[in-house]
Order: sequence, then structure tokens, then C-alpha cells
Amino acid sequence: MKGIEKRLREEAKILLDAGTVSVVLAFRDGHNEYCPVPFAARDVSDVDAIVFNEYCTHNLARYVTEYDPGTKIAIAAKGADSRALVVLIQEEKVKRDDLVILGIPCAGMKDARRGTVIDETTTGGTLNPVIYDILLADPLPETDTSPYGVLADLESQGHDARWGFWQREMSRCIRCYACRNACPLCYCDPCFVDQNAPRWADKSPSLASNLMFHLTRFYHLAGRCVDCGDCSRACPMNIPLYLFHKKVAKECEEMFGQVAGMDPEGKPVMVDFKVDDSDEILI
Amino acid sequence: MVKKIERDRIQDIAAALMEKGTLYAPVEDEEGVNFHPVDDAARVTLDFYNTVQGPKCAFFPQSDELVRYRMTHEGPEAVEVLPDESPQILFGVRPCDVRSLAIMDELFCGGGVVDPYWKNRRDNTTIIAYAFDIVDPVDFYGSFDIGAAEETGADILMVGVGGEFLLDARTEKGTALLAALDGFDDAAEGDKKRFAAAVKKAGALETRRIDTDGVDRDLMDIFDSDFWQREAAPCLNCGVCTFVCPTCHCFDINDETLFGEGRRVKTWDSCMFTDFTLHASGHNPRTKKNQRLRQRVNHKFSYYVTNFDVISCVGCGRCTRFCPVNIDIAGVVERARKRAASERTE
Amino acid sequence: MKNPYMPMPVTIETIITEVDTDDIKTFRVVFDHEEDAAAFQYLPGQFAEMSLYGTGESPIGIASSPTDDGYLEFTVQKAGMVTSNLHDSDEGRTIGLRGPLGNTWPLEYLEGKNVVVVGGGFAFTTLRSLTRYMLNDGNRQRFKKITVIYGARTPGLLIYKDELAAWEKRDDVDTHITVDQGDDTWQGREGFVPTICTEVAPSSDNAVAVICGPPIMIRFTLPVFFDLGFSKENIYTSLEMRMKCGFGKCGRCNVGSKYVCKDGPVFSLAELDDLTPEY
Amino acid sequence: MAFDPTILGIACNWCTYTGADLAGTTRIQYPHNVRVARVMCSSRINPAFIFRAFELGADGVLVGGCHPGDCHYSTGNLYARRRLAVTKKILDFAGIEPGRFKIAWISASEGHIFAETVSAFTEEVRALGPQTKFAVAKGND
Repeated sequence: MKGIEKRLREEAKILLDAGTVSVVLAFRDGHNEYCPVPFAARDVSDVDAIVFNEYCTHNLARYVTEYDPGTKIAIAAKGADSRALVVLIQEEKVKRDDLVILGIPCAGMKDARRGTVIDETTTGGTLNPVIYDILLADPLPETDTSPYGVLADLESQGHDARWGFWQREMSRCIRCYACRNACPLCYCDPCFVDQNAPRWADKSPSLASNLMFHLTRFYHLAGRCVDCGDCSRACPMNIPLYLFHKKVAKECEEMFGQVAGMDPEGKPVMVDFKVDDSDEILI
Repeated sequence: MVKKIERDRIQDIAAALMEKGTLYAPVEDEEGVNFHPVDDAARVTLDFYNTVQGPKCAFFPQSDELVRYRMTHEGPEAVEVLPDESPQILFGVRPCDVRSLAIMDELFCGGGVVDPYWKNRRDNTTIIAYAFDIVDPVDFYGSFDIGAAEETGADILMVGVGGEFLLDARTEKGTALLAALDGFDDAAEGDKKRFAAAVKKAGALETRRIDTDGVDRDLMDIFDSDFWQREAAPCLNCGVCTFVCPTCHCFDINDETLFGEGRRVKTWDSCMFTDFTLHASGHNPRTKKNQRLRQRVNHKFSYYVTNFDVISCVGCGRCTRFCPVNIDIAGVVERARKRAASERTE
Repeated sequence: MKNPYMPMPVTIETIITEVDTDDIKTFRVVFDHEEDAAAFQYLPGQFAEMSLYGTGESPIGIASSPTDDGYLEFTVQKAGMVTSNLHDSDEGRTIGLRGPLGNTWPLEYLEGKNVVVVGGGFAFTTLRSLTRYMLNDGNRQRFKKITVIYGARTPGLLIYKDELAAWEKRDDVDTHITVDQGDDTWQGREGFVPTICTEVAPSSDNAVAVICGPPIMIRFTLPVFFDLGFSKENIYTSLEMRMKCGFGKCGRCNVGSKYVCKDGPVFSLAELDDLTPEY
Repeated sequence: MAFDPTILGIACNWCTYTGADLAGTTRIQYPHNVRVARVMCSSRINPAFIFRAFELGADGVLVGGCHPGDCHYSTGNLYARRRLAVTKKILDFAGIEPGRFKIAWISASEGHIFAETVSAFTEEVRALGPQTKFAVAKGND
């Protein structure tokens, strides 16, 4: 990790120095070493503040859409971040040419608040960036364990049991929208849930309105979610949103034979179709 | 009057309290320990450092009914939902959170219009504070002269000593409640000494401190500074900080109608949300996230001081602990003050 | 203890549509209950929350004057959910009202002074309340010279037409009505409000200017009054903000430490200078 | 008395809705349980409509569109097929029985098929009983 940090600073310095980019998205130290803060380095003098350690879990692709179109951005991208970037490129929220992707192969990242190691149970487990301009470390061997294994238990349950599970989880939601706002792919303005004509969901955090929000959001991320797990890590109420996102991703993969955020040339499955999509999927 | 009870009889305490009124107490749930209206004494726990959210839910629930209405051909029939007046007990509140209630009182029933929903619940609630015995490095309540065993604002102060909880009533309300509770043993002289010792020990606990003297003016000085762009850069504009905060009080008023029947509710809102200040015309005075972060910090450390002569923060450390991107409000304030100082010298 | 969140029932007595765009209507409402009417003591410049169950509430300036007995008037522009719903109402509809809210035009300060009232478009509502109040027989002698300068984009967009005509006939008020763009029926002045202010050139001697209008109008009118020698202490205006509670609790209409709903909406330019520029 | 399900039908203007008309004009008997809402194309259906329907107490939702390839807008129903498929999976995983949500391709000339689909679906939903999950959450069953 120290090596990556060093390389990150070097590359950032070069890029900012040469004016290749106007901002480098990385991390700086927070109030303690377990709490790094996403950081937009705009000047060579900022570079030394850049850090990278196993707690730098945030998906920096989240910030790319905040900049004016055409802004040249360098971004420290872990596996999932790079996949999110791919989707953003597919959806023309950012141009590939405007990005300098500093790819970071990494494993064993840690969720400081929960004291857990982040692996394919809570994320897609993508260890290596799928697109990058500069790779800051040697690629790691990808694990062959399926990110969907964790679903087995819920899938095996009956509908009532599963409803009971989500009822318990969803009724805890306080509608702070951390999940939505941490998500690199939730860039709608305004979000459907903030519209008041029509009002899709009440503002009170009742189970029903929480479900309206979350189910619709799960749908909006179908075939787009890159399973970075940021929504679940951001949630103050520990709602395992990743489970639902994984399930939808899995179904999309099985039905449409495509994994989200792999090919910048490709199209997200929900804005695409095949004439010979089988009607079987409707049953 | 000091009373005592064994730690493992926490459920008995809860059960006893539930007989005296609606009990808001720390309950273990998936998210961690949090305040909930208790229906099952067995779920109450005191095995926590601090709760996920502040205790404001006992007086200012996230969704609070104001009016119920029915649409008829003659027009709407509205029935006022009267503010609750039944007795409540707020159990196991950390001293810094107890202080937050006094701060909120300034707004809701200090000067000007009184909010009956807040006031009634406050008047009818007995507060049992629970002293800290350790310090989390994130907390900074010491900055506001709040002790780890502060009794100000509490009706009863509770400390854990060895295998027991010792409770000492500090107000008439507290004395009345404590006297009426069964299952407690009267404390012996030795217990009273142990209580005093525990309070003294807790008093010695030191949190990190920020210097808040003159912070309100400093923040005004750097209002237009680019400081805020830098500080707000990582902000996601989610509402976590405001929803876990014990002193954040901003709310929305919404009508929730279904099939011709509905309710007008007061729901928590957040100055971090983009549509918080959005006018119907489309104009929005705070479109940028640096303006919104500045609003939250200034509201607590400057505007509130101007209006009520008290900082609207108790240093509980929740917003820092739960911020998805680790923004630390204490750090922001300290850097803001440095910035203000440097601008003065320029 | 009176519940400040509970609206009082009022009935829409008449709906006046006088502009030729359909997005501005004046609603005259009467209280359903005597005690509510008695409790509703207001002064020009204040506003109230108009409340429609199922839709919500919207803060609207009071366009009638306290000297008008037995009714209130609100001139509402169709903008959001509540105002649109309100515009769809028929006479006789029962709605809710919370108020009066906010501060008032500085009536005591205005006493014994010359008052220049400058309004643009539909932002004239609380100024109309003020002017009606000052021109009332019981109050007129409390104020010296009253000058009213009011403009709209077209003749069809002028509100309170009959009243303006009446004022023009009176000799105790100097009324100047203008439109940016006249039509073949228009006999009156043409020109933007700032221009007319320059022409009328009200003296700043012992005078206070009260200005309300679209931001663009305000921006160009203020320099005129500075040139005429008006100090920032003697120019007043009224702010708009998104509001919910209307009495300084819900925390969204603040400009710095001031809440527009309770410390405003009326501020002098001098006061505005002390506030953060977030409005 | 026997449970009488409330079912929301969402039909595309060009095929299924016309098919429903045909069923009516040719006097084909079918259950009254389905309340049909007309949309211009099955691809206009926002999955939130379906979630909302269940939230507001529908026991079942039936969506009808043109047969793939016959879409009045040529490709609308091909998008809709993917969207509705995902919607169904989401409801399923959330714990709403998939049997409560049906998608059928019914052309303008297939009045009898519309009638048969409605009858069959009504019986399926009746067999599942009242939808008390989402609906009860809203305090409205």
C-alpha cells in the first residue's frame, strides 16, 4: 500500500505539473489513519497530502460527475471504481479522453467502522482495474469465488421468510440517502424520490415508502451497479443493500449475459435489447 | 437519594420504568445500539459506548403527526393531533446528549413561538443520564465544558460501578420516580462513597478539545473564503450527519394522503439536501455543496450563538463517526479558525 | 397553548382575475370562525401560510390592509404544487390559513416622513397593503407626501387596476403607473420602473423608499435612489424564501443568523448588508 | 365470502387495450377483477407504477403489450421485456410472490386470449390470497 501511495503521489505530481489534468481524485488523511477522506488535489502543493491505505475504500468515481464536462480529471481507481467509470463512459456522463485513470490493483481493503475486511461477500470482489492508463502496482490474481455465493441463503428461503428479512432491514432506513449519494451511478437530478409531482414516496420513513425508494433504486441500478459496496458501507443503519444489488446484478448477468462496467464500448443492458431475448425471462 | 441494582438486572430496571410511562431506552439492533420506544424490556441494553442517533426522537420523532384529515365533498375535515402529554422516561442518555436537549429547548420553547409537540414531551419526560466511564478519541464534548459524568439537565444520574448500577436523583422529578421504583436496593453509605468516587473518576476523563471562544465571529470572517470548497469537496450531501446529530432540528412539513385520507406530518429534513432551500420558482440560494456544508457548520457554531448564545453542538462525535467520507466537524472548525487567524494577520 | 401548526379554516369568497396571463389571481377569503378573525391581527408587510390539506402550505404576502374589515386578500402567482392547486379552486372553497407571520413594513419609522412606494409586476402585493393602509382616512395624516411608482411589463399585467385608477384621482397621493411596453389602448406612461423613478425624482429629504419587485428591477432601481440621496437605512425591501413552519423553527429560510419568516421578510438595505449574501 | 382479488391491468394502447375492447364487443365473459389502465406502449411503464400498485394494495398486476416484433413503435416492447423481467425478479427477491405479477403479449385481434389471460390470472391471484405484505405496510389491505 505504501508503494501505491508513493506511485500515486509521483504520478499526481507529474500530471498536475504538466497541466495534463486540473484535478487528481485521491485520498488525504482524516482525523485518524483509519479515516482517510476523498481528496481533490488541484495543485502540485497538494500532492504530498495524498495518502493511500487499506481504509481508502470509497469509490472515487462518485465525484467525476461533479465536474464540468471537459474537465481533465485524474482518478485513483480501484477495481470497482474503474468499473463504475466504465458505466459512466457508456452513459456519456464523462468522456474517456477527459480521464487519466490511475489503476490500483488491491485486495484486503478494510471497513474501519465495522472492523471488517472487504471481500466478494459484500462487493463484486474486483481486485484489478478493468480500464486504466497507468497501473500503480502489479495486477493481482483475481479470486475465482463467485460474488453471488452470499445470496444462496436468502435465495433458498421462501417468499414470506425473505419478506420478513427485508421488512426488518428496510424498516430501519432513516432516509438519509447516504446510499444514493455515495453511489457513483446515482447521478440523477432530481432523484425520483425528491420529486413532488408525482410524489413517488412519502418523506416519512415508513416501511412502505422506504421500500418504494429502495426497490425503485435497485431497479434503476439494474445492469449498472458495479457492486462496489459503497452504499452499504455508507449506511448508518447497516442495511445490507449489497445483497439486493448483487441479486439484481446476478439476474441481469443470467438473463442478458453481460456483466456491468466491463466494456467501455458496450451498452448497459437496460438501455439495450436483443430481438431474441427469450420470453422465458418473464416467467 | 442513591439506589442501586445489579448490572445483570438491567431488564428489571427497564420493566420497572415501563410501568411509569413510555420508555425510550437504548436497544440493541442490527445498526448497533439506538434509542427506541421500548415494548420489550428484554431488548434494553446499557452495553454501549454511545447510541447511533441522538435521543431527540423522544421529543421530536423523525415523523411527527400534526393533523389528520379526510377529504369529503364539503371539503377537508381536519382533526388536530394534540401534542402528547403522557409521561415518558428517557433512560441511559449520555451526559453530552442530555446537554443537547437544553440547547434544543432554546429553539423550540425558548423565545418566540413555542412548539407544543416538543415542549409537552419535554415537560412530561424524566431523564436518566448514564455517565461515561471511557472516552472515544472522536468525542470532543469536553470543549463545551460537559463532563463525562455531567449531571446538568438530568433528573437522575446513573453510574456503573463494578457489578452494579448506582442511581442518584438530582431533581424532584427524579426523586419521585426513583422512590416509586421497585426492585432497587437503597444504597448504603459505602455505595454513596463509591458513587461519588465514580463521578469524580469520570470527571477526570479528558476528551479532545477545540477552542470555541469567538468561533462564531471567525466563521463569519471566512464566509466567502475558498476554505469551504476545499472542506466540502468530499461531502456527499447525504443526511447522515444531520440525522444522527442530537442537536440538528431542521424539519419539513408534508401532507401524506392515501385514498382521500391523510396526515400532515413534521419530518426531519437536512440542510445537506440540495432541495432543502429550493424555491418553487426554481431559484435556490444554496446550490453548491460548499454552501450547504458551510450552512451546517455556521448554523451550529455561529448563527445559533448569535440567536441563543450557545453553540448548537455537544461534541458527541456522531457526525464524525458516521460520515461516509469521514468529514470531522471538529477538524473543520479548527481549520476554519486557523484560516480566520491567518486572514487577520494578512 | 395555541398550536402554531394548526391552520384556521377560511373560505374563498371571491377570486379576482385581472391580468391577461392566467397565472396571477387574487383571492379574497373570510374566516369561518369569529374568534379566528379576531385573533388575526396583522399589519402591512406580513404574510400567512395558505394551507391546502393533501397538497401542503405556501407562504403568501397579505395584499389587503388591516383597515379592510372582515376579509383578507392574497394575490398568488401560480408556481408550485400549492399555488397551482389554489388556482384551480372555485369560490366557496374552504382552505386553511396560518398567521399572521413575519415582521411588518416599518410603519412607526415611516410616520411623519415622505414615503416612496416602488413596485414592479406582481411583487406589488404587500406594497398595495401598505399604500391602502397609509391612504386610509384614519392613517393618512400620520404620513407626509406619499408617492407610488408601479410598473408592469404590459398594461394587461397590472394588478389592482381599479384601485390604481382611484389613487390617480386622489390629490393626497402622487401615483405614477408605467408599463414596459404599452398597447394601442394604453394612455399612460411607458418605460421601465428605474427610468420613471429618475423622471419622478422623489426627494430623499425626510423620505423613505419601500421597494419590491423582480431582482432585475431592484438591481437597476437602487442606484437611482442612491443618486437621489437615499441612504441604505431609508430603503426597505422584502425577501422571499422557501419556508415551512413560518416561525423560525424549521431552519430553512435563514439568511445567516436571521430567519426571513420571523426576522423578515422586511429588511432595510442597511440590515441586508449585515447578512450573508445567501438569498 | 370468497376472496375477490383487486388486480391492476396496464395495457398498451395499440394491442392489448384494443384486444380488451374486442373481448368486450364480442361479448366474451371474463372476471371483473382487472382494472385496466391504458398506456401508449408497454415500454412507457415505469416499474415504480408496479411497486406503487402493490403498495396501494393491489393483489396482482397484469401487464399487456404487443407481441415482440409487432410493437407500434417497433422496439418498445423489446425494451419493456427486459425491464419487466427485472421488475419481476426484484419483486420476487423482496418476497412478493412472482405469481402476482404477469406479463402477457396480446394483440388487437386476440380478444379471446385477453379474456382467457385475465380469467387464468385472476384465479392464480385468488389462489395466492390477499397481498398483505406491501399493502399492510401502508396500513391499507
